[in-house]
Amino acid sequence: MDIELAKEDEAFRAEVRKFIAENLTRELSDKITVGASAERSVLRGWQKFLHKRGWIAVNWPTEYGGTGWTAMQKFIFNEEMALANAPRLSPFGLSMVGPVIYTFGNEDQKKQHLSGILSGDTAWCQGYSEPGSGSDLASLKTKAVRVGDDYIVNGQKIWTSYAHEADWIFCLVRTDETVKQQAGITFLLIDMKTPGIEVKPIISIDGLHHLNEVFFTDVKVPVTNRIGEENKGWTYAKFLLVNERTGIAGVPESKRSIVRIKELARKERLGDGGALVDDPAFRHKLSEIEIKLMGLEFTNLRILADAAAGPSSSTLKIVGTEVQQSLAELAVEAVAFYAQPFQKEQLLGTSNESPVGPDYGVATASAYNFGRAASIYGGSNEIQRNVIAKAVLGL
Amino acid sequence: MDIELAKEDEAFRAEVRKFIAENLTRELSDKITVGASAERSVLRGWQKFLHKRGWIAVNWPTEYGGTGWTAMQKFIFNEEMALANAPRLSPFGLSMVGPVIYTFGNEDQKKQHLSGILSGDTAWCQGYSEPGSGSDLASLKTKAVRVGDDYIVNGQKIWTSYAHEADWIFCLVRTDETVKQQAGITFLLIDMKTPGIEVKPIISIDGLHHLNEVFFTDVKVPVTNRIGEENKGWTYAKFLLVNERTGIAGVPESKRSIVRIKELARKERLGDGGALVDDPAFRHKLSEIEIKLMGLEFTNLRILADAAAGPSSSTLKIVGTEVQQSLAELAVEAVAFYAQPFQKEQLLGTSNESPVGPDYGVATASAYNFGRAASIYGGSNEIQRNVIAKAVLGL
Amino acid sequence: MEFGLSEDQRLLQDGVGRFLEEQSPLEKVREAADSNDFVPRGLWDGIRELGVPGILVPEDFGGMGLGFLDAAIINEMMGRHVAPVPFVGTSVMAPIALTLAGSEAQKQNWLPQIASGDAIVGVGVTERIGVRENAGVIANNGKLTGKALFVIDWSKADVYIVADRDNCLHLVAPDAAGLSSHVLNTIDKTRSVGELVFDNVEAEPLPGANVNIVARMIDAGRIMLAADTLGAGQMMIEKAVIYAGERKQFGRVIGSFQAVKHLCAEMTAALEPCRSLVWYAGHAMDEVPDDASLMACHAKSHLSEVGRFVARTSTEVHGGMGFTDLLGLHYWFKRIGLDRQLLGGPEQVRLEAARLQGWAA
Amino acid sequence: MEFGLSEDQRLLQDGVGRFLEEQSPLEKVREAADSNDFVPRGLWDGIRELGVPGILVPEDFGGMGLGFLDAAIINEMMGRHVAPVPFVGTSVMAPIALTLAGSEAQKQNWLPQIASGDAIVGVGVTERIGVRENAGVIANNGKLTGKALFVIDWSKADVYIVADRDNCLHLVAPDAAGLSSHVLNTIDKTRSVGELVFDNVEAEPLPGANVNIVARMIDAGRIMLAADTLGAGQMMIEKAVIYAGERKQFGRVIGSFQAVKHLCAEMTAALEPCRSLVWYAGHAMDEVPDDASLMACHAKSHLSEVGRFVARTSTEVHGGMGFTDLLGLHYWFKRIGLDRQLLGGPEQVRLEAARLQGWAA
Repeated sequence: MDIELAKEDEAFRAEVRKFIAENLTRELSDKITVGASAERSVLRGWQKFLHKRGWIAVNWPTEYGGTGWTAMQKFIFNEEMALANAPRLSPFGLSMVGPVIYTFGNEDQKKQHLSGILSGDTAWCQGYSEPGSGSDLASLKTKAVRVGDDYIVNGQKIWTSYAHEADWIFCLVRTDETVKQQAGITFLLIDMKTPGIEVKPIISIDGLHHLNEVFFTDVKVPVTNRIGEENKGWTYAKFLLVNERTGIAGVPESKRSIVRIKELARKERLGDGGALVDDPAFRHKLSEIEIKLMGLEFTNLRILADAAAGPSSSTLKIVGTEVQQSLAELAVEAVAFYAQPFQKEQLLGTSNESPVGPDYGVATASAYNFGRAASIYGGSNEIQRNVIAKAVLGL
Repeated sequence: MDIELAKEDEAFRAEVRKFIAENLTRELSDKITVGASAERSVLRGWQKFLHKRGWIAVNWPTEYGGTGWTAMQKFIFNEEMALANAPRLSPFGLSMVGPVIYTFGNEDQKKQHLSGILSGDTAWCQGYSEPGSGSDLASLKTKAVRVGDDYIVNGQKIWTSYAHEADWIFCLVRTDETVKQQAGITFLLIDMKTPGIEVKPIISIDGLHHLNEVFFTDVKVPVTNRIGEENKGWTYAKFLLVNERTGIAGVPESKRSIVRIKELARKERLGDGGALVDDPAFRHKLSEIEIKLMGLEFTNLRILADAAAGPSSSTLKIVGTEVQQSLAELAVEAVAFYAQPFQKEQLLGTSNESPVGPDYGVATASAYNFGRAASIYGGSNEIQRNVIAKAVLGL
Repeated sequence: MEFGLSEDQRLLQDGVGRFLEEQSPLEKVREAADSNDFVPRGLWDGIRELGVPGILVPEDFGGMGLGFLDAAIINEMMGRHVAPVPFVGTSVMAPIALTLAGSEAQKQNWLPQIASGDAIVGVGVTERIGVRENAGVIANNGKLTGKALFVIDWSKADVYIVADRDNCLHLVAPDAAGLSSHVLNTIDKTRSVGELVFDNVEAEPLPGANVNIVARMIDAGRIMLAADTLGAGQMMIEKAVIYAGERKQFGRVIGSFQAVKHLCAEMTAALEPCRSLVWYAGHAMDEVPDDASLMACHAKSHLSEVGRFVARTSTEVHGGMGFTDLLGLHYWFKRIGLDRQLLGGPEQVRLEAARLQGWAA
Repeated sequence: MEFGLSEDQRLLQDGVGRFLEEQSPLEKVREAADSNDFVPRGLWDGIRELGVPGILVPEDFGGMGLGFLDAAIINEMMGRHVAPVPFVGTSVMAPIALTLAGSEAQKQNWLPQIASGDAIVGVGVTERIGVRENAGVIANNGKLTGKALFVIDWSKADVYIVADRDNCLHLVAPDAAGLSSHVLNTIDKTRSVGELVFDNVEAEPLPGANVNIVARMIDAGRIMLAADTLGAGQMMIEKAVIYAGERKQFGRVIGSFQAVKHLCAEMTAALEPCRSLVWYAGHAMDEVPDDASLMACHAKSHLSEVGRFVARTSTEVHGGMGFTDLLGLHYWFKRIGLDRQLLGGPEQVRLEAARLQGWAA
């Protein structure tokens, strides 16, 4: 083990910090600090900066416009970005469908899609879950029937984050109903402007519109938009899911939360006038979570060193989301009363009035509430326990 | 709701206290205070006192020598006994088989057994579990074949507490292998002196001998020792199990533990010299458990008022054993270092030397260790959750 | 001793429960929540007819003259149906203040109006629990200055009862000069909370007020919030069980998976013993005064924790649907969330309990 | 940066693990435990051959001169196999004391004997963590008086190293006049702990001793105990999985029930990230001195909690069998229990961590 950063890594860290100092506006990082969602257009602006610098596709191979960074550089970059409160870029193109396209797509598909994903000009969304197919994803029913050079798609997707702002959707569809579920699925790329697609909002527990239902009625999708082979979609889908779960552990984001909660606990006063951070019970809880997160972080570093020796992505997903949810809970405890006001405009960053209570309280309860979804999405933690029991323990 | 004790109940409480003051020797209650097991003979001595006073069979109807007490009197009696550190009498005769005998047994059986149970002259043990039949009790295989006026019993029981000191065992045996499991079980009373019975000790996690295996080889049991009908044993067995679970909640014993832990937390010093009871984190834990126990106690009172409206015995068992286990855990935390010495003689009360560390530390770790069994026995808490899901929630 | 509800109490609770089930289904709750209507006309009229607003008002003043246990079991039903109507401020805390501290004239004026449901009373005592930087109310020559936050039953209040720094209580008219009043939208859209800013505002003191009366109002409020969580939690369990029995994955209802079964069983085992705790706390308010404050703290903090566990677990069982506005489960989730924080979060309440037990300074 | 074990480290750990698996099966552990033999001849000879006792002894003194991470991964194997041999005192804490505080002559005398396994060293520093009523050691004119409790590797010690009240360290011969020495039987019968009572006992001071060196001994010991728990916990998970795959109830192996599957998965998810934490703590002892004390506290307290969870859960999965001496699972359960309390329970250690972070006085 050698946890000293190499000289060149130190230099790289300095370079990242410099970039952040020069490009990340206070306005943007402040929004992230209070936990408010930055507007879509602002996010895209930030993506442009990164894209210009060539720092957009951290994990992609250089031949497709990736950074070509070492594992350590990726780690440093993600950490610095999180600690500086840089906005988190939409994962659907960069982390999800992009790697599927350059790994399993053909040359035309790479040409057509990768540059738009990198530049942020094309926004993607994910058409996986269906009303009847959540945990049991492979039972999906949205049907694609081949007619000449097209598939005709009919069915419905649900929980589609930001479908209302997306240009394209990557979709799992059923192309064979006669075989084992997993063997009849195809992976399609569909232009959201295609006639027959209807997007209906789902308002979520935080009162905001992130999620959607997407309906497909006789939607014509050229066969050339198919990834890989017909009926082999489940292979590509699983490849993507494992990537998703590892990302969901969200170590850098949780580190940022810890910093934020500590700041907040220095400001918040207890009934007796002392600072919250001096309350042993609070400190104990914070410390336990911090240690757990430390274990998770070191574990990520261990995987960088030797992926084979690391634990399953399911373990990372469970522990990562547990940490996230405990931090959200602790933030609510810390802000106490002031976690309760629901200030939608402040939350959306569309108001200039100062919020009721401290500004760091604004998004706390919404983050807690919506954050309960972390143990559901990307495969619920119950499903992850099934995966560990089966794949890791052989039960 | 009226939680004032009636005048006659107050008088009854005074009467119980007087009895305890006059009969419960310091030697005996001290042993219970440190958590040491009192010797069997001492326990029987105590039972004699109670028996003489007519206070032995709290829950039995008067016609069989029971107290005929109101629910409130029973509650008062149990509470006073626990708080005074009175030994807990063996439940196998008084709480388990006794009620089965007077409810389902015939007149001869009542005559033969009830008085010995009451006087403590006959010690009983429970032959339910088998090596292959724990949670799945109904799969038991110990076989009884009818030959003339006898059953010939072959098989093995396990986890039989105090079989090595018992005069009789009540046993579930299989009398029909051709029907649904539950429909082929018979409930037998077996004299432990019958030839063919062998008892082998099981040393448990606390290093002591409470448990046994009991082997039956061609053991001849008169048909007259059968409770009720052949193949109807499961009905009597379930009747007994529900009684057992309710008792397992152990509210009076947990109240005594709380008193003990509070005393102990006033004596124990923290690193900085303050009393443990002043540590907010410790206090918080203790308080949470105390509130949970309070809820359980009130719930028991509610069941006294209206059994039909109360929660299931499974809920009581789960919550009761959770409380017991948290208290055992907290006691270990409180005694810290001094929970670790294993002092068998002090534990058995057979030594006159003073223990290493405070005397209240002696049984702490053993109690914690053996106490982990609480979530296993009487139907594991996992099985209780199944029962709640099915019987209460209809899942 | 009889630890249970009387026949009358059962009838009362069932009656209120049935009424709310019929008259306050999810669509009505949603309608009220979306329009910020915390005293929806039809629903409130029905509540009045049942006599609920006067549950604690002495019979001499037109109320039912019942006890805190009765109020708690009603509040349980309010939580169960996330009823968007005033209760804790108007029907529980205000009658305590008026009955114990009010002049005869004040009683004569307000108690009958409360009992009949003609008057909504907003109650501002939050600063007596924990003062925040710039909040708190000061009385000077009978005029109030300062800020009262998290005023309960704020919306459409006909009068406010506000505690000042010295534990005096004041009646304040909503249109008093110098008073500015703001809605405080919280995550829970079924109950009204607001903020009052006083700039030398004329107020009418309740002559008998003192620290014990304010404490009693807070104790009672806490028990009601605990009861609210009890009811809301019970409903969340039932909803989880129903959903688990309907939702299919892997070709079976998810309620047939042991993981889901056990989540439901754990919720049941956690919540069921809370019922007796809340009952006893309510009962103690009337009959065991020595226990009342401590039991109020215990009920509040324990129900906060158990409520949070149930809210989360039920949501987990509902999967993605639990997070949608569509299913509306979030109304219960958030109601439990606000119950937790109003009149002191569990951390604060535990500290008070430790003080009451002589464990903390 | 390379966060992982080197090839050499893997070979070392595998070697020790394989040796213990073969040479220290449950029957041997039981034999040693039943006879209170904490340095069983055959096993100790093998450990010596592997060079384990000298893991931290500098090469100049005949040791392997390796680091704390190496020691930790060995201790993990000791925990995994509940090995009844000295390690934490003799092979970790004593070499620190001698190397950092010993005179040249003391080093020359003791370090080679430790490295070869010829000397067992009992270490008594418990009173430096938390003083109990009548414990603690005072040095007066080079003579020791008082009591040292929970002396690690007490059995068959050839010498004791004891810290006094002023953080001086002393070598004490087991047969010194005025010394009385008692075994302290603990719940864990695989490790030796004892009590020393000093009545004006001749002792030989380590000249360079100071508070920092004592602290370093404690830090290292804590990391080792955390590693011990890691190994023991890992084994308890594996045993639970095996048992769940064999034990049948209701006509199926219990590992096919989701409730049991999930218990096993939860143990795995809880323990797996601990591995990196322990590694880093061991590494920090050598390479990141600023982090070392805090990481030792973190590793100790976190592994105590996770270890307890795993010990309980594995026992729960084993049902009644988990409580029997027959299956022997209790050796691991108790080993984790003693790890928790030696050198400071998690409550104590968390308090120290808070102080190190400037959070507590």
